[in-house]
Amino acid sequence: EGHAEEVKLGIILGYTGPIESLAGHMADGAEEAMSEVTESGLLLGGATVTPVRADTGCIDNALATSNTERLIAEGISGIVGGDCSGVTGAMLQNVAIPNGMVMVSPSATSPALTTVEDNDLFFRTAPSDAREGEVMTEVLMDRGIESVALTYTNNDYGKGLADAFQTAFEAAGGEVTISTAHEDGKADYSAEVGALSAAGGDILVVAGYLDQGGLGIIRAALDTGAYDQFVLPGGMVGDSIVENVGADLNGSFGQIAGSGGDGAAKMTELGEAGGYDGTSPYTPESYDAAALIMLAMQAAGSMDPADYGPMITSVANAPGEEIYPGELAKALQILADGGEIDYVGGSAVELIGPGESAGTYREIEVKDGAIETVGFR
Amino acid sequence: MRGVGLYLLVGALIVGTGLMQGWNTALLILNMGLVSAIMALGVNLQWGIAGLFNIGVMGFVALGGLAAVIVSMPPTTEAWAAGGWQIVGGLAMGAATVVAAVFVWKRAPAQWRIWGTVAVVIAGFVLYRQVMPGGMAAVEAVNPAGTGYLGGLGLPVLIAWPAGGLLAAGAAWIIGKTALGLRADYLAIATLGIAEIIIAVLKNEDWLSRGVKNVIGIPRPVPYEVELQANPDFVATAEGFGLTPILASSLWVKLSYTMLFAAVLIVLLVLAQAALKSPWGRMMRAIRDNEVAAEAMGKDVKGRHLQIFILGSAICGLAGAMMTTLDGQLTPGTYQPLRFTFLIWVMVIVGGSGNNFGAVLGGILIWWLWVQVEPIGGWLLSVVSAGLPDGSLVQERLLAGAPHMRYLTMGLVLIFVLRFAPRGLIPER
Amino acid sequence: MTGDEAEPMLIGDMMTGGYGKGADILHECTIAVDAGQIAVIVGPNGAGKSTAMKAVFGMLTVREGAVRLDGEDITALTPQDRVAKGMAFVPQTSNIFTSMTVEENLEMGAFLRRDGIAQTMEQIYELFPILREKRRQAAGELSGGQRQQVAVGRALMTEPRVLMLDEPTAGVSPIVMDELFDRIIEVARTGISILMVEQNARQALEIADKGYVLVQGRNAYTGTGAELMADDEVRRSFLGG
Amino acid sequence: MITVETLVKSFGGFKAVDGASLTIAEGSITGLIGPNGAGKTTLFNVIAGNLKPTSGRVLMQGEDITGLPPHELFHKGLLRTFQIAHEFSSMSVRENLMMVPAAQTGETIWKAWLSRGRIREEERALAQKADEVLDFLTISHLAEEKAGNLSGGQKKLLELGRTMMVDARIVFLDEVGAGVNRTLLGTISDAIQRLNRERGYTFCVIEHDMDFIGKLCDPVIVMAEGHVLAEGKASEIMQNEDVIEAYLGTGLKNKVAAQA
Amino acid sequence: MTDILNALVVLANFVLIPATAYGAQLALGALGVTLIYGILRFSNFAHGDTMAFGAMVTILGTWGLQSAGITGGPLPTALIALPLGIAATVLLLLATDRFVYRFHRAAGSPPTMFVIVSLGVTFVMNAIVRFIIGVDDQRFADGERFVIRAREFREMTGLDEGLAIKTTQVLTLVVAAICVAALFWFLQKTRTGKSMRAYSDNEDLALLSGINPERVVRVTWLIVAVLATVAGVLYGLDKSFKPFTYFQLLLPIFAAAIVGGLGNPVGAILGGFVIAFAEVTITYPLKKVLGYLMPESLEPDGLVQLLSTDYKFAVSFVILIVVLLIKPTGLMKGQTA
Ligand SMILES: Nc1ncnc2c1ncn2[C@@H]1O[C@H](COP(=O)(O)OP(=O)(O)OP(=O)(O)O)[C@@H](O)[C@H]1O
Ligand SMILES: Nc1ncnc2c1ncn2[C@@H]1O[C@H](COP(=O)(O)OP(=O)(O)OP(=O)(O)O)[C@@H](O)[C@H]1O
Ligand SMILES: [Mg+2]
Ligand SMILES: [Mg+2]
Repeated sequence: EGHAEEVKLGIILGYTGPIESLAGHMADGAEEAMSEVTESGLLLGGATVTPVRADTGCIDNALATSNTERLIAEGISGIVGGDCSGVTGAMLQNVAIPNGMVMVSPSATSPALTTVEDNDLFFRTAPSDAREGEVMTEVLMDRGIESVALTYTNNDYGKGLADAFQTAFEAAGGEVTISTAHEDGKADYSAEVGALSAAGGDILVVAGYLDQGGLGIIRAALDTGAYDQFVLPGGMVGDSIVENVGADLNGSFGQIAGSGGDGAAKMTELGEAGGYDGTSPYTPESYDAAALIMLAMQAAGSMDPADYGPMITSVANAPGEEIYPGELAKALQILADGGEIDYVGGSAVELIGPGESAGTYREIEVKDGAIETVGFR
Repeated sequence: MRGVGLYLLVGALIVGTGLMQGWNTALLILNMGLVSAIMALGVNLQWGIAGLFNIGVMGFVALGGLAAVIVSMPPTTEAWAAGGWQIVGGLAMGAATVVAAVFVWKRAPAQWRIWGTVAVVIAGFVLYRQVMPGGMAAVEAVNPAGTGYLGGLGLPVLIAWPAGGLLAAGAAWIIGKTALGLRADYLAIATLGIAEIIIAVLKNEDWLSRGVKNVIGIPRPVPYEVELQANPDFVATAEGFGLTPILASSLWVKLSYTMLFAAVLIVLLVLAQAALKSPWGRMMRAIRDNEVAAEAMGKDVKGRHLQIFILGSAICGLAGAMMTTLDGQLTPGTYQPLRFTFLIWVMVIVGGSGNNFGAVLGGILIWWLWVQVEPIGGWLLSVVSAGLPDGSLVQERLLAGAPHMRYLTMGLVLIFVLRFAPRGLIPER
Repeated sequence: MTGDEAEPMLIGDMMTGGYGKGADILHECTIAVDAGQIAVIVGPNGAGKSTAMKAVFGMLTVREGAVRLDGEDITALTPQDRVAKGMAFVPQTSNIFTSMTVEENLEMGAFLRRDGIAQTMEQIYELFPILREKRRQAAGELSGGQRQQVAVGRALMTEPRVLMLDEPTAGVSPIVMDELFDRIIEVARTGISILMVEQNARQALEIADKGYVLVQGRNAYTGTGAELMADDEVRRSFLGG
Repeated sequence: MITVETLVKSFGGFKAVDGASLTIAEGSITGLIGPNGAGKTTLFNVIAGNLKPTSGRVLMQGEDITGLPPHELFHKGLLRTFQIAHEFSSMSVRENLMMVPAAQTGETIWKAWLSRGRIREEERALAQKADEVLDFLTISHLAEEKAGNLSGGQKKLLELGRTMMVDARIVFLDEVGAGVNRTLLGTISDAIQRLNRERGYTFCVIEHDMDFIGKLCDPVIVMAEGHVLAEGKASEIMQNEDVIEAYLGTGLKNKVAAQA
Repeated sequence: MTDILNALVVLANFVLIPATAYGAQLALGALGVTLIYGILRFSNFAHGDTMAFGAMVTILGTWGLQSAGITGGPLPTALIALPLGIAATVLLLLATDRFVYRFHRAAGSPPTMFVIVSLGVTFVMNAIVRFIIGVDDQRFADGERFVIRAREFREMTGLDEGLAIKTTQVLTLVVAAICVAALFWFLQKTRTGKSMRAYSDNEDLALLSGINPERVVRVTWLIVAVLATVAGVLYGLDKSFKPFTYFQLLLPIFAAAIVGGLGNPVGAILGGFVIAFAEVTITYPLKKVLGYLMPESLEPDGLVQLLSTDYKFAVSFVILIVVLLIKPTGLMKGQTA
């Protein structure tokens, strides 16, 4: 009793730099999970969980590693982060692994990270690109669409998803008329939209972020009348896009990681109550990342990364009772009582192979200015 | 004197960091500080000594990083078989086109010159487009999630450091030949643009550098921590010092880097000082002061500019290779001008442009600030906002803004240093 | 204003000072000119002639001594205020706006004037006909002597009460130089005081009412132009034999 | 020594030099005079490689040197000074002189690293030479001063001093006298004569001071409106009606006298 | 015949109109940069963030107006809030000048010093904007969004291809034209304008002509504030407001100003259009256009694209360098030295 009064968790994300507008919401999501656990008073016999934020700049490997090293010196017991794949790799190789620290990234999707010798220390709650590419192909094929134009945000997530999708789609007999990158945060996307339009295609697949270049592309495409329907992968699905684009988005569809339960809806509610955007990309994943760490600690009965690291997969996967956002207290209790849980969370977490998420997907469609779930895959 | 004092101050900052935040953090900051100092030295050579306003530092640093991949990663044999030689052929064709075009431009009779050159370029471009894309696609198709690029030469990564310098020097030669005639501000924006083009190539030419998919796991010149932790001898020695294996191993790895980097920095510094104090340095200063007069006094201004542009860029390339080695990965998406060009400039100017010791000091000091401002700023903000009612909008804004303190502080430091020591902390002479 | 010895219109009285925090360059140096008169300063290179002119115009701090215009102490005024008080100055170097046309240069000379400037400009074009030809050309593209004419023209445009010229004839051809001296005499006749530095010392002293020889920031000889011309020592050491 | 063949240099539509042809004989001190804007400086700039001619050729001892860059001409022994002084303002006066000689060992970067001893010796010799020149120009007390802080005339002297640091074959002086004290100008003129006689320098001198030209130069070339108006001995030129009308004027003396 | 019309409409819709609008946006930004360079003689890196600041204040004002029930009818409400944004930006710039730049002016610092100082100012403004409004995307456009929509155009003309023109595009173009004309007239013809040029040419001599340097500097910052705020707001209306993109805008803006010739307002406009058209045309695939123009048998299979959009801004820099090599002072003669 009382042997663990305080558990510090690092939330190391790019609060400045290219995805600064996402990082704040992500951190809020992770902190939500932590305060939920603290309030429950159930973790390791009543420990409080204290979040410690540090910046990666998203693009600054050296800054990210220094900050991670600093937090480790401050005595954190786990890391939610990093965000961009580049810095995540650097943090992992140069700090986390040498120090034996557990790191759960909510957003780094680079397949290259799969192959790192991570000693059971690195996990991701972001779904794998390969799986999403297949799901997206199914969605399109079921709707009878066989020719698409494709644009992706020029980073490992966008590129990875685009590659995976193109392979799957073409294998299924579809045609990708053009696959072209867009840079986030640029001033103007007329050239990209011009090219996408000229190449033709029944619909435009936008593998980007809903408040970055992806939004810019959709706006410009609608404005010029180049496309009026879009396929929206996970990074593009969220309330803000419907708000920002308006009625013109009606009829667009896509998919986002999420299971039969209403994890994502719960996240939205939590976000509304907590004053942040629960639908912002990777916010549910961040909540889940934090939750997994704490649940694993509970399952291992220890806050030592060496002890709880190996438990992460078991709390994330079946068998056990399904756990959704807002139910962490329940989960902690079950674990304390020696039961088993299957954490689902806001992003339908399912860890496969080398610690990656392979969840189910929720197919969505925009109807009357709102995102509606039309099925699961 | 002031210089010695400032160096002591920087030393104290690093030691203080070690005492407060752990020696791992301190060494990490010092290592990157040393790399930054080398970059600052390169920029200082170009700006402080020759007056060349190069804000394309990022591009040369990135080329250094590319060198680390090309030299040290294992070659992807399937990719070579699939389309590697076709790419080599395509590149050769491109190079041949350029050479032929230049030849026609220089040698052809006047009436044929323009059209001949245009024809050669178009023909070359068409041929190139016939050969290159096929090879690229074939290479990129080889296990795109894992490799999808040609790989490197599989040589020891230390070789990549001079190679990075050479690669950057080569690029600098081409750039210098075309752009060095431009006036200060114009040269600046041209180099800025060229750096962006280099990054665009790294991001989009997957066959070369895996593009935005990143290359990770670049070999190290020093042992891996986990290896050390598994080595009984090492563990025993560490325990002899009263250190846990984890701490000892990570400290030892960082110290090894520190020694390597410090050695490079010292060699460069000695060479740079010797050059600066020689008649060569005097000539460069004369050129900086008045190009027309220097030219009339028999100095080959263009040639000298090219020389120092190449030297400075090579140093940046060297530092870039070192940095990529330290990171263990090449991530083209991380190269942003704010971080890799402007921050280096801040180092040079704050340290004292024209003075090599100033540039080195600026490099380490500003890097320390860059990392430490956030915790300091967060602490300051929490003190300030503690007095505010909980959950108030202002408090929320302030706390959310903590990471931006870094920009604020960098800005203020820059403004104040330039206000009270306009020629930098250790001014030229 | 007291005393029987009437105070000159413009006087830099016992000025001591230098550039920034550097050593003093002027040492108790006195320069004065009366209404409608011409005063000429001569001396070896680096004697402090230009420095004295700048001191009188308020372009460097005078640590001791004073500058008075019509008996009023103007030591503390900015150069701008001195322009407003009717002083004009042609510096020795960088004395034109190189990127502006000749005509705009002249207009800038008349910046503080609110009356019509067309007539003055016409006079200047008559004085320096080449400028009329080149009036739409950027002044930076002119030859050395032409620039000098623009510089003097710009100062004349102010219609000043005191005109200060630092080597106005450097680099101008003999024929223009003659014209220039002519015009300076004429200007002086209209009641304007002229204070100038000259290396063409013999010609300058011929038309000078008063001459100053400066050596190392001090007044070495002072007298009427004719007196200085007659002094053998002065001739040999400063006027070139 | 130097032959200029029907040289034209135009700026936009304006021909600053308009078909000028002239020869500067080896060993002479040739004067070049003419009204403001006659194209003298432009002619210098073309010969010295600072401007590319629109048409025409420049020969140096029969070799075509048209359009060669200034630094190459320097190595052929062709030096010039600037009408508007071009000092190295943040360097000391002595350094301004020491940087001039070509082929200094220490100017090659790797030699600067390797041959330290040899460089030290060369430097000592250079510094001594620079100090001699400064002495001659009466500004040795300013050796350590930054050149930017010199007075207008002193900068002109420094310009001249630079040409004395090396063994030039031909030196173009663009109004060295403007702004220089007349007494000192006399000394300079002696020096030019000495360099000409003892070391065989050829000079081409632009100057508006007729005493200076008259005493020093033979022959004198008069330019006007971009071409050569007259050429001959100084005494002849000063009697030439065309030259008097275009350039010399009838003199101030008479006017002053008339007005008095 | 309809094929030709269709081809023309496609080109207009995807090349002409977007490039013109983008060009006008760049031009407005470049105008500010070029003015600072022309008068105060340095490249102001803080201009992007100045634009962000002006836009931010205007947005706050717009929200205020909207919640008070005031709107601009068919035009964006932000136009009514513009004066507020301008006023705040004027104050910010004057304060910056007073506390930062003035010292360096008095000390006679070289231009590069100013460039670096402006970098410091950039960092600070960056932080101020983020502290106040945060890092998120903000939308504040209201009023009529389109002059004509693609769908409407298709219905109207019966063509296969649509043509869309946005209100903000027209607005930007008109404002850019007015700004450059006004600025040109001001600098070339008015006394104050000429005194500003004189000041930039030779500060000491301007002093000797009785020009008040501090006044020149104040007027310059004033105009810059107007230009920056207008540019920032129009850009935000057309796209959206996000602080990060405003810093990113700096690069094409500088490219535009330099291609046009730094210091020359007409050049800034020209440069903006050159850069925008280059980016859009060179990367535009001609497949669709040729599809209309060519007989069926000759229709191209590929995209007929000169360069992939990946390298679109490489295009602007290649153009920049080529222009500078041929005309070292930019298309319109920029300032020398
Ligand atoms: N860059 C330029 N652009 C346009 N015109 C020019 C340029 N440089 C010189 N000129 C014109 O060419 C003519 C000749 O100028 P140059 O400087 O050669 O005269 P100069 O004979 O040296 O006169 P001075 O004795 O006054 O120095 C002048 O009329 C001048 O206005
Ligand atoms: N800006 C400056 N800073 C420091 N010292 C200066 C500066 N300008 C001139 N001096 C020094 O002041 C002294 C006097 O210079 P000044 O320009 O007054 O001479 P001058 O009499 O006008 O000479 P000249 O006939 O050559 O023009 C010189 O020794 C010079 O080195
Ligand atoms: Mg003087
Ligand atoms: Mg001349």
